[in-house]
Amino acid sequence: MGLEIIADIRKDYVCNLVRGGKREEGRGFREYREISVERDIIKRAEGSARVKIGDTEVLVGVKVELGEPFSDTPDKGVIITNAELVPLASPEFESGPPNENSVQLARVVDRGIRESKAIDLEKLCIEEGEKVWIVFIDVHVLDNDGNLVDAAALGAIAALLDIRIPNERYGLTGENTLPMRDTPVAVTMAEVEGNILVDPNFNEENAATSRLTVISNADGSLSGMQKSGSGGLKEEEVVEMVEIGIEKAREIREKYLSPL
Amino acid sequence: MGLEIIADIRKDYVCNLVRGGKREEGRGFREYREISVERDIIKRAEGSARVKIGDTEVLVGVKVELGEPFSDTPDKGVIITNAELVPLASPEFESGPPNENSVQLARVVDRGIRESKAIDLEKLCIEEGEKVWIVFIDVHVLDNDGNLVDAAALGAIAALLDIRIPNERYGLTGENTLPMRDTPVAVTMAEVEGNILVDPNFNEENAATSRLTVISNADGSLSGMQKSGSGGLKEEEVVEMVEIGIEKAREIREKYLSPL
Amino acid sequence: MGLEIIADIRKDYVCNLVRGGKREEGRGFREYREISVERDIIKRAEGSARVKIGDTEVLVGVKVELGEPFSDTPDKGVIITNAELVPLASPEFESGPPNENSVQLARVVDRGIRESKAIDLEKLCIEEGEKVWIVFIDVHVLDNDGNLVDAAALGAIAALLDIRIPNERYGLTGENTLPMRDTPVAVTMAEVEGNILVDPNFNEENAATSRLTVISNADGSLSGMQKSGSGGLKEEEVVEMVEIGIEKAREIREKYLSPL
Amino acid sequence: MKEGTERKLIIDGKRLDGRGFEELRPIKIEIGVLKRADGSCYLEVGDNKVIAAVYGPREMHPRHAQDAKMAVIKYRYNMAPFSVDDRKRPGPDRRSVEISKVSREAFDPVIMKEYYPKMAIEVYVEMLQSDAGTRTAGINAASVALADAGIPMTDLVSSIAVGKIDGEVVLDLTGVEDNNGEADMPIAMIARTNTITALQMDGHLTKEEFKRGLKLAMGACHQIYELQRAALIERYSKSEGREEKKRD
Amino acid sequence: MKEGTERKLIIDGKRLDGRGFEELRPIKIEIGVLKRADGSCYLEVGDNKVIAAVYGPREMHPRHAQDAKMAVIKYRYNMAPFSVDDRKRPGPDRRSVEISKVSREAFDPVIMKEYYPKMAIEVYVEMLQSDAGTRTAGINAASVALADAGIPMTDLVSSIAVGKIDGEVVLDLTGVEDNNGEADMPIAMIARTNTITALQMDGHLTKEEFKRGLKLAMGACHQIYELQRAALIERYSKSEGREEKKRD
Amino acid sequence: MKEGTERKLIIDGKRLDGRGFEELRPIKIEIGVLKRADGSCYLEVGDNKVIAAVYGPREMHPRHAQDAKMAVIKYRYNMAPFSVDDRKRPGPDRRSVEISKVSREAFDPVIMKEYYPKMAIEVYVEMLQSDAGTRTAGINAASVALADAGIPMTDLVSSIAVGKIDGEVVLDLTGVEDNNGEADMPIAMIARTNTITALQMDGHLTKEEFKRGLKLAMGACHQIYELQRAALIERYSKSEGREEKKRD
Repeated sequence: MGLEIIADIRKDYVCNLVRGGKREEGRGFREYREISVERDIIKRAEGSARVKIGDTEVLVGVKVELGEPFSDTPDKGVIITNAELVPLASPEFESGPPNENSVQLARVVDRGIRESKAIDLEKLCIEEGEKVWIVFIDVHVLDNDGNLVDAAALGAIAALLDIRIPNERYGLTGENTLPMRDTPVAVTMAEVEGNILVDPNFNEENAATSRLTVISNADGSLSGMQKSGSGGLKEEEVVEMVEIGIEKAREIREKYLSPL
Repeated sequence: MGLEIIADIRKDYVCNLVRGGKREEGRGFREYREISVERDIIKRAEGSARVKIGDTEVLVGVKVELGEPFSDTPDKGVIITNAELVPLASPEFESGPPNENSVQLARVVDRGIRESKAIDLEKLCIEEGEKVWIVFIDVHVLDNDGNLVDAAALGAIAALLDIRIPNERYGLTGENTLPMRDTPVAVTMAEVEGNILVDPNFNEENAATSRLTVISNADGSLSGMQKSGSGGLKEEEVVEMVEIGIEKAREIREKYLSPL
Repeated sequence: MGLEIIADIRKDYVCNLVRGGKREEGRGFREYREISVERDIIKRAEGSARVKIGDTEVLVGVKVELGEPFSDTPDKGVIITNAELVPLASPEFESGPPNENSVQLARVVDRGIRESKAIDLEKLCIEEGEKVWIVFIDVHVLDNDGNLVDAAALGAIAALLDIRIPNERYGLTGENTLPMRDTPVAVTMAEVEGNILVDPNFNEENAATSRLTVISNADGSLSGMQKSGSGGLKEEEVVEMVEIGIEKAREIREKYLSPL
Repeated sequence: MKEGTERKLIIDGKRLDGRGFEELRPIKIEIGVLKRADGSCYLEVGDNKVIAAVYGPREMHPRHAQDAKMAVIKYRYNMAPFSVDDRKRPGPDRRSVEISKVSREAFDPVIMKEYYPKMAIEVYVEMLQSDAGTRTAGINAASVALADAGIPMTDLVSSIAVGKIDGEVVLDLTGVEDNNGEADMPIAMIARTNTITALQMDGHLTKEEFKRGLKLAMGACHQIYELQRAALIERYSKSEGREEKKRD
Repeated sequence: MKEGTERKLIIDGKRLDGRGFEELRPIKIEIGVLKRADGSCYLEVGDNKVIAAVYGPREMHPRHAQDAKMAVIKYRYNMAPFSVDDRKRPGPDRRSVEISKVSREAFDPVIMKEYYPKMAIEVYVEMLQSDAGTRTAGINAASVALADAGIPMTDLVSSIAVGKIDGEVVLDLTGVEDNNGEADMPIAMIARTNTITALQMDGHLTKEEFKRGLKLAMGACHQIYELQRAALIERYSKSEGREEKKRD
Repeated sequence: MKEGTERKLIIDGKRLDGRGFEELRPIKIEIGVLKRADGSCYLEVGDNKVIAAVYGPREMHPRHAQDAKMAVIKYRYNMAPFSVDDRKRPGPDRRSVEISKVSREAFDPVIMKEYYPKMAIEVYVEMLQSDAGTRTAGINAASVALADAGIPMTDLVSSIAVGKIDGEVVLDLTGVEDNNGEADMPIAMIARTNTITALQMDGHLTKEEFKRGLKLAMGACHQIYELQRAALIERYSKSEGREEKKRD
């Protein structure tokens, strides 16, 4: 009960700020918190990245293992994306099997990678119908101060940039690198008091009526979108969010995903 | 609590009616509610049937897929029967894994099909020990107004009557039809106030002390029985129920499973 | 609530006894309750033993089946140890998947067998990387009056002593016996009121601040140890417990595991 | 979205099922089809067959999940095992968990949850036969079932998907189009106020294609809204006598 | 029931284990074999070895499953992994779920549940070694364990199966008979009143065979009832001193 | 412990990573690394990277697991899927269940649980990169995170493993040493009072080796204790200003 009262107070605080044209941390409505991306930090993984957006922190590890293809795509590798909202990261998270929030997080991150065709899945086929590389993208949330989607999606593509195919471990030869073909970037916006806020933090997420994630590719096209939250959006708001999303993605891509 | 009071009132109402020689809907003690059987209504299924018994409605779909035989029957196909008591169908049903009621429903339906040898499992073997057809019988309950067993069992055998073996989908040749060898029919009776009621509806099920399902074959022999409920039955009652069950099954078979 | 009061009273009773140099049943601090070991009592199992220590009773069955080796040990058989704390055995046990107590019990029993190298796993390999014998050690607790670990570990090694490799069932030829190479014995001690009690019964377990299980081999070396419980132990206590554990194991081995 | 677009999905300006680019599949709506549910709706869109049932408002279980200020909406999207080509294992998978969440949120703005603190309003949607567009079909059916159950709502929710096939933005993809097309974008909308309550997209769309698709979908939601209304009006006028009887 | 009846199960009018058609396997009953349980019974029938324990009446968990008017009976039939030829994975499967339900209902008419509102009476049955007829062996053991736990019952429940092998209706199938036979029909009964409280059948029986089998099984339940009673009487007379001690 | 010791783990009196027998791997400790947690610690030992967070004291869920006399400690040791060579399936396995139990018990003697009846004190430990000795690294990190969260404790807990490689008792095994060595014995200890609060062993040790190893491990716990203290002191002095701010 006490917790709910505090949540209401925080919500009011955020809404008041926004009505006055302000945000916590003195940010502008279209401004991200400070972003940092560290790559290749987990030895045991074939690719990894730690992304911080403000106090939000996400670790993404990519493991590549040999396995069987799906029967309807015998000549393609497999991507499996998983997100763990471990209770370490937030007082709201609980132990247990994935719930709808972690499922949605994993599926939205997966959608960006998959639909942008960032990974050339055909290059992951070793023997049609028998042996392909399976790329496990594991999102491990460490600190949840809001906007996990953007952090996780950025971590995923950053981790994939350095991916090493572990041919040696399986006694195979071949290319160990896997050049990415695109760099999808997710940009999430929240609607608070009729305003569009880029990169909502935890308090802003709770004050928002709805959120929209826009995933766009290097050429400015869209590869994924997801609305969440209990409010509605007008056509012109959605269109504006898409424009902002594409523009912000371009900035992030240039700054943090340069090597491509 | 309120719900329990209503349940008690309904129970009393049913018992009073029965003591006066009557049933809801003006039915006789040995009379089924109106039955309807629609076959082949789901395109994606290899066989399907929608059965209504009064307001009770069950949809049974049969899928046939290639798989491995059990190690102790390498030359036989496999039947897997599953029942979902989805919460759509009844305020009493809950989401979640199968509970004892859905397990019992599936197993009783399965027993009739299996023990009557209605399906010639040897004809479902493609390569001994390696490849056989697996027949998935999925009972999907849509509206539970009592006597799910009879509706599900009738739906299962009706769906199997038109079963198509999907040879083409797997690049195989061979017969696409699978003639049924028998048509087991389940007839359930409830004991209410010392009387035997055929085809109990939901209120009668709740008023009954016990129920007996009798599954019989085209030749009048028995292939399965199951008592349920918390009451006891006398020998002569059981014998009478078996006689009624066989007779009622004959009527249903003639009327609704004619093509055999 | 009532149960907790009784638990507290029992705890006080045990502590009082111990402070006076006594134990329930008039035992000495270093004394086991009466032990009985019956071997080869389950026909369906390839090895089995019923062990009673006082009122504690455990049944261990060993099944041997053909399967695949682990990929990192392609030339070795597999041991899988499982413990079921079925609700039949204790008012504290509940139905459901293994909890931390049954997991710990299984893993400590497993550790003794595995680390003592009692089973020559290489003799369980039939075809490298393809086919090996899998040894399932199933601990079924029947009556929990404390010190399940020692009973389960003794049951496991006793059951393994007579193990029959079921070559015939799989159409194979070869040795049907599997001589054990060692006989690890677990000895558990509890600290109650600063005293070390060997073989704590249920009440003593609840009164103890901590327990230590010491598993030792025929040559007096150690193959496993596990402390449990919420108290701490001093170096000299641990060392004393290890000395006692090795000595007691020697006695048990001689008396109950003679055929080796 | 698959990569291969070798299969021609548009021939002579028409789609494989003969539809124009901006044409809906035929829709059939039946109301009150289930006895035990408080409200229900059977709906067909092309080859999709879906049934929705509503229970509640009734006591929320488990209790610790109750909301003291408003009703909790539960929404369960489920596929029957036989509704798809390869049998689906019973029970929720990740896809259905996500769809259930997105669908529930599509109704959040219209259901008057504050009328029923501590209660649950439960929506169950079963896909009996599927051919792409199941989540939108489910939302359309659920919307009518909620009305049939008498749940207070500010308005109905209507839903449809647009997609891209052979480079063209088209309405309401079939399974073949979805599997061989380039993009899919389902939306849900309160037609009366043009408020978008659900929006997902996957595949490849330029910004201009997105804008065109959004307009197309919003227009189609208006058509669907009229069908939903018409079905409810027909049902309401037919069942007057029945309602009278119930009131006794 | 398997189809192949090539294996001869009856030779010279005798079954493979030498029994006549209407003969039970040897039964052994031990009472009070467990310390922690409130009541317990170890029972052998032929090669079946089963142990049953009873706990309660005690507080029912979880609370929302309590019944304000009477005790709830829990019944858990479980097979030890090593009790069968192919190791059984631990935990309940569909078969054991069904058997647990049918067995629980077999006791519903005799346990005086109304004495203990909101409480649970828990019956746990573990199959240690199995050779067909495990559910009936379990019911027989549970019946005695309930009596040993002092649970008020109107009477004991006794249970046995009949089956058909090589075309003959016979009593109490072994595993070999069950696997190669044509029908199996387990029943449970209150012997004193000839009331049937459990009945299942699978396989193939004509109506006449069914009637004959039912009579045969009911007769055998009377035999088992006498064995259960005798074991309880023996136990009771032996343990008088012990009971006295407990009362202090 | 593997059988094959063909791989030489000691060459010229030094271990493969150049360490002496009684030498710890380098340890790095960072405190207060997470915003949302009440206390947190990031710790590296050699190639192990672990992060621990503490929440509470806060309300214990589910309620029936509350203890009316004291706080309940929850401890969850978890490996990230990418922390090991072969991807680990997410979620608890038997190994992590056992480690969580042993680790929780290591803190039982120091946490003043009686201050917070009915509450939970929750410790979450995530292994991000592993190279043997993860449970002891986790305990060391958890100990500091508990202090950072302000949980009242009588003292810190420090933890390390000893093992046997190539017949020698050595401190703090690496993954290569663990996989090819002969024994592993992790302990946890309250350094100030030399009280052992966790102890496990597996492999092969003579009684003398055990005694030597125990002494070695206890000595190393003192070193770790000093590192833990030093990190807390540094953090405390640095963050004074921050603490002041919080108090406003």
